[in-house]
Amino acid sequence: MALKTEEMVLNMGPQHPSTHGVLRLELQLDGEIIKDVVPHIGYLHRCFEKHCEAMTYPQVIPYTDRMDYLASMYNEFGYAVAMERLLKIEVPERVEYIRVIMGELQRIASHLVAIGTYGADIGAFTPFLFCFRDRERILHLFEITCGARLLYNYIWIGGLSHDLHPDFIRLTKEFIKDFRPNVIELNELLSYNRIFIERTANVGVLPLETAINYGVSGPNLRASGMKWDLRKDDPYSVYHKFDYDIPVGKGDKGKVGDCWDRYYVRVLEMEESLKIIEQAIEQIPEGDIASAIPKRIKPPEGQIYTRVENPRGELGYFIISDGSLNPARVKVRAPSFVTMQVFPELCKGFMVADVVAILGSVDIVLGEIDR
Amino acid sequence: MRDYIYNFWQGLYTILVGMKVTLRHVFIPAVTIQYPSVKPQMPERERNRLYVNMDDCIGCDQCARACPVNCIEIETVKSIPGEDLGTTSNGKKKALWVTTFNIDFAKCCYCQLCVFPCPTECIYMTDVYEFSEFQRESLLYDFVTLLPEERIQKKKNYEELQAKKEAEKIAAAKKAAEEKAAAQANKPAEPKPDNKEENKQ
Amino acid sequence: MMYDWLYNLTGSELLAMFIVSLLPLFVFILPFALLAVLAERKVSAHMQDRLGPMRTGYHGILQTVADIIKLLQKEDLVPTATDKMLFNLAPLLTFVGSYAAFAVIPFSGFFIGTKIDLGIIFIVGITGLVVAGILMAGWASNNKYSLLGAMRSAAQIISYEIPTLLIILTIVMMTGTLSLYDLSEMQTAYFWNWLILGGPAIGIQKILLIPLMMMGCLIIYTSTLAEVNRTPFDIPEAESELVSGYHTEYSGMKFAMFFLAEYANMFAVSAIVAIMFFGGYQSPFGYLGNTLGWNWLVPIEQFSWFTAKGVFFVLVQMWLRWTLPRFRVDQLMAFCWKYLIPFSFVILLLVGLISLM
Amino acid sequence: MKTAEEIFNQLKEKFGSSIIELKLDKPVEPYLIVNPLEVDKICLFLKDENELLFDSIMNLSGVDDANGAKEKDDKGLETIKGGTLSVFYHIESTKLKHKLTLKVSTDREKPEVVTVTEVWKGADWHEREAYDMYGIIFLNHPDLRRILMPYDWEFGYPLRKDYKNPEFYQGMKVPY
Repeated sequence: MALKTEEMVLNMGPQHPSTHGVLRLELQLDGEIIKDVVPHIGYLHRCFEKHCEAMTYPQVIPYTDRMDYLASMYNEFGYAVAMERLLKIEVPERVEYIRVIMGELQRIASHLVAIGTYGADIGAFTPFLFCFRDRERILHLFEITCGARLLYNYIWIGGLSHDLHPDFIRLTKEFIKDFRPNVIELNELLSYNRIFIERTANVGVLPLETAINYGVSGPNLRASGMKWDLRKDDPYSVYHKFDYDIPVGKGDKGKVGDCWDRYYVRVLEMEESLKIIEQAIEQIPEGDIASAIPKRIKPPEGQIYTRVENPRGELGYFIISDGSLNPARVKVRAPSFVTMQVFPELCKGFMVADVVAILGSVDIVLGEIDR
Repeated sequence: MRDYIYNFWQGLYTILVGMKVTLRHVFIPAVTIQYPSVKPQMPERERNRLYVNMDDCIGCDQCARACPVNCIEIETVKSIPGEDLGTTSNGKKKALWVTTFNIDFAKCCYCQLCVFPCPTECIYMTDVYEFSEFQRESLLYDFVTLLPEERIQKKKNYEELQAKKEAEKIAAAKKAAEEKAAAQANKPAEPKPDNKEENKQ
Repeated sequence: MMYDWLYNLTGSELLAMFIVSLLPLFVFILPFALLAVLAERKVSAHMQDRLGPMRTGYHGILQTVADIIKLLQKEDLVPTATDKMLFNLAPLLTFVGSYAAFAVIPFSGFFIGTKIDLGIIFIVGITGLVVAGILMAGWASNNKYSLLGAMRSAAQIISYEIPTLLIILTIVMMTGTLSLYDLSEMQTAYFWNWLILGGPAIGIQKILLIPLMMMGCLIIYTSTLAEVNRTPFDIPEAESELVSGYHTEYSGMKFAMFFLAEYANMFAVSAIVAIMFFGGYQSPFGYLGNTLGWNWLVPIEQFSWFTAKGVFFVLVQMWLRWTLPRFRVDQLMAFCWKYLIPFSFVILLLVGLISLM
Repeated sequence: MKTAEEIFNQLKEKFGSSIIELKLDKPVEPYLIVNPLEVDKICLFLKDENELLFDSIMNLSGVDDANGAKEKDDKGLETIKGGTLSVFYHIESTKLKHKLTLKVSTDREKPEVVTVTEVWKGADWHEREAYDMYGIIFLNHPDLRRILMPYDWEFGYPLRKDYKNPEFYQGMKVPY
């Protein structure tokens, strides 16, 4: 007589310590093995797109910060690039360089959060605090320049709100000098730790075809073995002036595209961003940062879709203007929204403890999913 | 068999390496500060609470228009010609009484968009960040320097002025109408010359 | 020993036994638990470049007192849908299970609860009670997460008893005694007589035994670590998945019971490792008391040496906790059955051969 | 690497009537207007054709063109009758590195578009969001239900220009 085991439905979230925000995962469990995952989102929906239709173009920037609150500098960067292409404004060289430096610093800060919380999800609590200690120095750099630590409203359409702080360059050099040994130390503590590898290798494997079909982008796509980075494949700003390479998942601890690859691609990417910042600091030209900011922004009727390489993936802005002061429609293609779509695909057949590991490795932010 | 031993050895080795790292951190001084006794040092471009220097404010409503969350509420009253409202720090003559200037800090998102358009730079951000309250209403700051009675008084003066102007206008209109009527009455007597003079007056 | 001395002093057997059984609790366990909670927070803080509690007393000394008072005045709520009797019994069982082990641990030559000959077997049997307590807590709180947590911890503790027993078997085979008191007495006079360095064996046997003994100490340390649900094996109360496992529904004094039981168990486990491999209360370099001739000083020295070793091992446990990530349940089982148990069998075999030589 | 005109002509031969026109005048990018009920066949062709290889969908967004007649009923509630709701598809080919924008407009009263989830799995949640925000029904979509708003939100579709917030939702006051 076959033993009748009925499936147990386990609700993870929305108040769960490891769901990186307000997300409810409905797990159909057969014992410990996961049959299916149904994500429920919308708890953090603040109708960003409805707000934009009531704001003038410059007033939208504080709203873009609040979407992906861990990488708000890059959200503004994406919006500014989209608007400048729509208005066909030429931005002075110095502004482009400062934006690249700020963008790459924000990428390191966002990756530090991703790596830190991933360690904490797997159970190692110390790397979490090391990552946040280093991130604190980046936030201090942002604070002395534009006054805010998390939501900056710093990159405007056509320029910047403040120029660099006098000792910004010195402090950034110090940060880079101190940060490199910390990354090596973090690797010793977490990346090569046998238990960490045991928990993450061959878990949540994302094959390349499904990744492309779902439109996954950013570190998650690169971990699956595809060399696709918008800074090189769909260039914007002055990224073409620097030489840096794109780390790709090689599957040296397990299959290509497993959790360990997604984690390790982010660690390598931090090193690449450091290289970009160093070169940008050397070549930064002088110049005025607010010369190209138009007094009143009234773009011609039309629509544009631009995308930038946000730390979490491809952040796309689709802006439709009807010739008035307010945008007719601003649609944001959020990378975490697309990654969350592929998440059930990754979890099938793994255990409850792995759901936490996979969720940590895809590094989603709920502000961006729910907008 | 070979990778069995390798796994065991690699596990042991990486655990010892990890422990070496944490042990070294025991002797590295802590980076945290004890907040209430040691206050963090704020950079000078810090963006926390707004402050409005009222005697420079000319009531131009630029900041209220720039604010994305509409948390600044301004009402102004025109001054009576005789009154002297003083001049702003950079010498501009003030013409409006600002009777209400509220900023609702519960709604403010500290984005600093209001600071840039202000012509007299009277609104700027200070580095005060400890201003939490128990009720949400008490976060509604009123910056006007006039006493409540003075505000009502200013409004009343302005209404009286309006009323007076109204009265004069009506009187003038009535007077003009009477003259015209009078002009018509004696027009049939001498048609041409009078009209021109009247028009001139 | 202590019991006879008290018996002569008070004249009544009952009173002496009562004092001897209460002594470890009030003199040692409670102060140790208070200190261990504070030490855990300070050690973890300094390992992570922060300062830990600094506000209560100088450098946070009174932090645990504050915790205890907080837990005391907290409402001790019992959720309605729980199985009341089991719910209340569970914390008692876990506490009794971990505290009873102290009856046979020889703190020093003079003070030992009861000098029974089956010391080790008694300890292993009593810590089995803790499993029953955890299962009861998991089942009684009638909540999916606690049930999962209890199931996991029961499987974990039972499967990690086997390597512990195997290593205890090798020690017993080598030394021929089960009583902890005799075991400590045997490893007397200077540290090269400690069991980790081959113990009372001589010559070539000692040399051959050293690597095996070190491996055995490593295995028993990791497996007792799993029995206490600490560090890489703390899956039952894995915050990230099971929201602190079986004691999710507990609050107030019951939670304090679980907390106290965990720390008492931690010391019991490190005491066992210290006794079996590091010479219990024997001092590595002989006694000051003997050289100076004050015989009453020797037990005090022995007591201090014993606590020093115990506290050192507890610190190592804390050190491990803040370095390593957590195992998954099936990896934990695989580690135990595929790595620890085969190794302990090999050691049992080799030690047997060597001691026959 | 093919430009929008070449793709337009190629599609025109293949599908004839269902490709309506190619808009070049509007600033920045040209886009292709397509018949809403033929979208999935066109997209399947775009994906499998070996010179086109559009293998990933970047973005799918619903838009309220608000070009209908504006009527004001008695309480001053402004509703738009007639006009169109449209859906923009931004697709790209990672192998041949070219991009294309498709536009599909449907009637506002009965907005129906065929789903493209079979072609690109990535479009699934985007379509659910377009339905949730605009009420565009995607025919034979695997599970078309609201995604961001509460599942039982029956006060209309929030991102439409004539959307009014309800006073109470399940006893809770909605406007702040």
